[in-house]
Amino acid sequence: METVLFILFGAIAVCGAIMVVTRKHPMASALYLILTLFAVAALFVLRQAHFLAAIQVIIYAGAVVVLFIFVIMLINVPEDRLPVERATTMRVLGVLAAGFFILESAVLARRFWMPIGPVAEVGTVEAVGRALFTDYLLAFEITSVLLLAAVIGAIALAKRKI
Amino acid sequence: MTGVALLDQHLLSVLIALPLVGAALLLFFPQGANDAIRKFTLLVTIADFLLSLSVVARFDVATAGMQLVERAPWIPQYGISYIVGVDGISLWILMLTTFIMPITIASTWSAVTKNVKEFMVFMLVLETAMVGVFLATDLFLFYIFWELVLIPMYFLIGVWGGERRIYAAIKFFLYTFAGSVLMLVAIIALYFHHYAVTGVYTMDLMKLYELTIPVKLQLWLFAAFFLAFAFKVPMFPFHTWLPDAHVEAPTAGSVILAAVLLKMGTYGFLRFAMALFPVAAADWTPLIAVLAVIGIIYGALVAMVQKDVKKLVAYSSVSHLGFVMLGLFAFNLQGIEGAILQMVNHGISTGALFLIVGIIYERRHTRLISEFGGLAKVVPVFCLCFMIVTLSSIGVPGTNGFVGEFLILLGAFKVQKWYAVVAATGVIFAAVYMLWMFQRVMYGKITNEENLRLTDMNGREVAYMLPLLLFILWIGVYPQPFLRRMDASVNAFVTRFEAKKQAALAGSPAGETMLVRYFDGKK
Amino acid sequence: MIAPSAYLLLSAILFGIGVVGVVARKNILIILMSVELMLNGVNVAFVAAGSYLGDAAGGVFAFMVMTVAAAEAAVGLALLIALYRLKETVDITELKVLKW
Amino acid sequence: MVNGILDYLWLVPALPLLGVVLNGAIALLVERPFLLKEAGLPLAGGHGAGHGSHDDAHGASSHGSAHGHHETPAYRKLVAFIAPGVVGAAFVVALLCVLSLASRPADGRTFVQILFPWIQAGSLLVPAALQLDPLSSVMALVVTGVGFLIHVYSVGYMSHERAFARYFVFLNLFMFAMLILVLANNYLLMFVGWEGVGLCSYLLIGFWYEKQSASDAGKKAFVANRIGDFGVLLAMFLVFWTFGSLTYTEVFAKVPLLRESGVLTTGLATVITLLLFLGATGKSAQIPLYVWLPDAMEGPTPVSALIHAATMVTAGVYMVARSSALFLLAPDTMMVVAVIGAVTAIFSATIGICQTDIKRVLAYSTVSQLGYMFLACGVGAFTAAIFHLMTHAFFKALLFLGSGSVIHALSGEQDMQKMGGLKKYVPVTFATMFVATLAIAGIPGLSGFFSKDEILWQAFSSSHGSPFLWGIAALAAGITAFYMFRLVFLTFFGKSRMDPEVEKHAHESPWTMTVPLMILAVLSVAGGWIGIPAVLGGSNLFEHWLAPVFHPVAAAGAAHGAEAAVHHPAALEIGLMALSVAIALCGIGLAYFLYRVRTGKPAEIAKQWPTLYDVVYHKYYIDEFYEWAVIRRIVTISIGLWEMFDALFIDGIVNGAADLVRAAGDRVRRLQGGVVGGYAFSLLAGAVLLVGYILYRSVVQ
Repeated sequence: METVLFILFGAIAVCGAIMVVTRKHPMASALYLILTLFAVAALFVLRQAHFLAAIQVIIYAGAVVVLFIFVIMLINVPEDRLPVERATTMRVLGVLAAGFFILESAVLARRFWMPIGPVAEVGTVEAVGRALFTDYLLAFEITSVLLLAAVIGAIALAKRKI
Repeated sequence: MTGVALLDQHLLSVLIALPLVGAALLLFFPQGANDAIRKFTLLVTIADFLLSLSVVARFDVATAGMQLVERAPWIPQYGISYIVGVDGISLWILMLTTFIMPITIASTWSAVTKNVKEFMVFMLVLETAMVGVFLATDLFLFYIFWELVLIPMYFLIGVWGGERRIYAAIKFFLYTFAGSVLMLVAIIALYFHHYAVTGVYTMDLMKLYELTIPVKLQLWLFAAFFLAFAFKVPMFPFHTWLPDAHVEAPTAGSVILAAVLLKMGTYGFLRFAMALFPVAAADWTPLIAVLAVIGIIYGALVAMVQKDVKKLVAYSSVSHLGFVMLGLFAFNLQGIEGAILQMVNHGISTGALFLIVGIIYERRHTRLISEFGGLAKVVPVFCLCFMIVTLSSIGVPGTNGFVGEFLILLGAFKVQKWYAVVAATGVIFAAVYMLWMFQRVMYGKITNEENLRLTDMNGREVAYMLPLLLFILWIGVYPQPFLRRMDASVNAFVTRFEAKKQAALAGSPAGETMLVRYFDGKK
Repeated sequence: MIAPSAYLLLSAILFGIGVVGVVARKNILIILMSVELMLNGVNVAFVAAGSYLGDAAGGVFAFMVMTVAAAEAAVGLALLIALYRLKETVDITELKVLKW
Repeated sequence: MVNGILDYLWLVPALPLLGVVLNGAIALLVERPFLLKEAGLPLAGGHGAGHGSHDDAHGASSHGSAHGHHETPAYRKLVAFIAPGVVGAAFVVALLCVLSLASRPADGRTFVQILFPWIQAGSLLVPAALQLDPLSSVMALVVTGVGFLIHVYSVGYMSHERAFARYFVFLNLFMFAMLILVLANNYLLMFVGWEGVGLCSYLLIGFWYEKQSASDAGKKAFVANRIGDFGVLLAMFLVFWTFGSLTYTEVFAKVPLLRESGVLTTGLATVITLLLFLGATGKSAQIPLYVWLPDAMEGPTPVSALIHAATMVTAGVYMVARSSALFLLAPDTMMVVAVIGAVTAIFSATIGICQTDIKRVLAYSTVSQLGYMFLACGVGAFTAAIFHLMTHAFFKALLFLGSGSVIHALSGEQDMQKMGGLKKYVPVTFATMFVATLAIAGIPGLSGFFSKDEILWQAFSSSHGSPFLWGIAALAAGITAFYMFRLVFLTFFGKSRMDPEVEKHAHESPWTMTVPLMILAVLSVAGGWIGIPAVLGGSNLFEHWLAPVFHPVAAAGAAHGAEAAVHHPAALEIGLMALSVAIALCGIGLAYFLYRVRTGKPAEIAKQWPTLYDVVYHKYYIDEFYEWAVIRRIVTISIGLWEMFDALFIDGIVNGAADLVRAAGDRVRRLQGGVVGGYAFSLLAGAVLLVGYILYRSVVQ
């Protein structure tokens, strides 16, 4: 059962990702991105990381992608002014390199040995919360500063008059 | 501390610091007060010269080692200290430096009119650096002064220079800097070697002298020092920065460059490269002597066909410095004393030549030989000065140039006959190019209308030229006071050189220095 | 039971596709989305590894990555807006003021 | 005060030096502003530009010309008094010193006066010290004596010269240097004088520096001398490292010792002496370095007389004679010296035949006579060489001064083709010059006869000599007689070929010029009488005087040579003497025939052998050859070195290194093209490589 679900959601995630990078209009990309994010959230659930899956859906799909869509609609680039993609040497090389990278990673991934044991509950609210507020408290606090900086930065950048 | 005690105990430090203090005070002068700035600078340099006279007075002729030594810890955890001292090797070069400075300043009176304040500040900083180079006996301190010299000189050429001043300044800087960086590496290597052997970190030259360095290490370290100093001297084939720098530099810059900066190279050889690494020095002698001889002949030949007076003098410097190098690498008393004397001589006569060129350049704004001719008629005093300086540069007996060249060739002849023979032909070429230039500039009819309106040297120019002429004749006629003060130090140098060489050779496997073994085996 | 390497492989594929998007696309918006893809790929690896090894750090790091991704998206998009106002384009190859 | 007057020996060179200082002060402080004002040029300090008369004839050379008559300024009188005065005083002191020396026993006639230590470095100790011995006393007397006369003569000759004081500064400086040369007690101090006289020669040849040819000639003289000096310098190094000293007495004293110990091999002696002789060829204008002397005639005539006839050019002979102890150890060198001397004698004599410039004839004659002296040295007859040096100083100085007087009379004309019949205009000059011509031609009874014959005889009889050398020398003597009489006939006899304008002004010279001529004429006649050889019933005082200098060495080095000379019968000596006189008379006769009887003949001969005449007239094209083979070559090479090696090669490497760095930077900067995609790509490539590396490592493990 798990295997089937994994293959299903994995395939959805990969297909969605491929669609994200291949769509001409960013709006289409954004929608496919939501699909991928949902699929990944499902995979999280598969690994018993319910909390992360929830966050994935709420923050990613709910906030980030919505932000993307906002921006896409805000600047509203006309269809004919969208960049024309051409296959330059660097692009082709880049795709090849990425393919190679996947290949390498795949080989490497197969060589990793991990104990296949019972699923530990690491992605639950309790586990994440415990870890966050004990061992990783400092990192957590710094993250908050990062977010603050991002907020201020975003406002400062996007404001009309600085 | 009262002033007298300060002078009594820290004479050398005062010598080093005085120009720097002067430069600092100069900053408080208003921008336009050129005359006051000039006078003040002149005053400072003269004061420094007078102070340096008391070094001669307090110098003990019989002592071979460092005198008037001052030492103070500077960065003690790394064994770096402030140590200055003077001995028979550095005494006259120090005197040359302090002596030439007021003369140079006096020569800029009407030559430098833009940014006078900055110019004078650079000159004073330069003096501090130069005096420091010749007095420092701590390698780190020495290196700092060594590099400090570059900066004011770079600006002197780059700001107050001729048309291609930027090119010349950068060439000068990179050339010399390339060498000195290698030297820094070698200094650090030496420093760690000393630690490895004795367990003490020190940059004190006197302590490093006591080290017996393995032959292989000597060869590498000497190579690094060699490059640094050979660039500075400059030895053939590292000389091409010199003509450019000389031609583009303002008169004062050329004078300092020729009189003092080049001496830093030869002095460095004597004080550091040869003294620290005797086996390597002896090993490299054939190469260096050949380069020196090539430099002598090559410089003379190329000087002969120059069209620009300054360039001619610059190439003649290559030739003269070749003599100095040949004398140093004779490793005997005559050769080294001759070389030291010749360093001073070259400073005086080539410095004077550049001043002469400067005087005429100031009036005509050209240095092309073809622009002149027949000047003897309109500027007789100038002609007389030029003549004496020319003769000194040629090395006519009775002038300083002869004594130096004679001793050098005599010393070199003993150890390397054929080099001395070939080098002696340089004496002939010197006569050719100097006299030919003199003839084209001073003799003949006046063909250029502009030259008819030339004015002869004025009082100030005569005043700064006279001391130079005086020394040209003095050293030529009675060099004893100069030679006698070198005797003890040079003697000690030669003995220590031989002893250290043998010690190092004894303590290292055979075959590491092919050349020395080869030549010693032949004897 | 699914082998951990399957998750890692999936993570690599997602990451790789994201890289292709970053490298091969001209549209800045799509590039930014591709970056999100890459981050997701990494998250997959984190979560999988964390759960297989029984270490909560995997979850924490995935959480951190999400935070960073959110911040990045915010700042990146703000930049994009500022840029678009200035240049009237979302073509990344047109942004070559730095090219010398 | 055991030495008496000898303690004042230092005065001999010091007095001319005093003259230099005094005249120099006058030249600098009085004459310079005076001349500048006269030329309308601005003084120092810049009183604005002057617009004076700068017509060229005015400044170039005013000797003997009808130059505008300025009032004689007072300073000139002072100079005219000081300059000859100090030299005269030096002569008196020298004479007293020599007399005092003569009163000593023959083997004690060496007096050394150490003034101060000059150069001291390790084992090298060179004092500034003077040495008076028979040899240097002869030289000192000749130099100061003839020098004094020429100074007096100069006062008259240069009376129209504007730079009067400057001239005498140089002349006095020359006397100082020359006296240092002859009085020095070591090689190095001698070298000071040696180069010093060269310098003064340079200054005086180029005295009229506005004339291109004059300054060229000065430079040529200096450089040619320098080439010789190069030899002397190297010889000094060898002497010092062999003998450990440069002082004459010490060096010569060590000769036997080092000879025995094998340090001083014949080869070493040969090298040392050849190098010394190279110096001598430079200074004394011998083949191959003789070319400067004829050109040196560009200088004022008294200078030619003093420097380029009587004193400086004989310094080479003096030096060889001084080093006789070394020369006698090197038979090869002796042969070289003799052959060079003989060849130079005849070679330059032939050139003298065709010259038309009166001073150039005398110049080649000087070269030729110097050749004689070296021939004498080469055959070991150093006494004869010095003897000839002395008599030659008298008559050649006289000839030059006489020619100067002629030139003076003719307002600067030097071409003999524009003279003729001058006998009646300048009787004193003619008479004295005629005496000198007889002397140089070797007419019996006059000084030249004795000295020249001594040389001829030694060339024939000495162990180093040969009949062949004698033959060359005798032939040269004949040619000498020929061209000297040619000179006299062309100048003083026959019809006048003068420019009428010049003829109008032709006049005998003032007394300051004629009195020295007369004194020198007396010396030319009588100067040889102190060296009349035994075979003619004389006592040869001169040889006895110099014996302490030369005889010890002759005894040590070539004892058999001296003896061999004795074995020749007196009849042979007299016979050869007669033969040489006959040859000289033939020369005179030929000259009389060609230039008095058949005056058209010389031109005919020249036409008959145009090539030969051309070659001889152009001095065998030696100057041109040197110019082509040496000077051009060196200049071409130098330009090549500068432009190819310095500018292209070395600077090419230097600038090439700089360009390389710049080009590399140009390439590398493309990596940072500023295109974000590019950065992303390099990031990716890095990741690929990194992961690949990890993979590789894990595979390997």
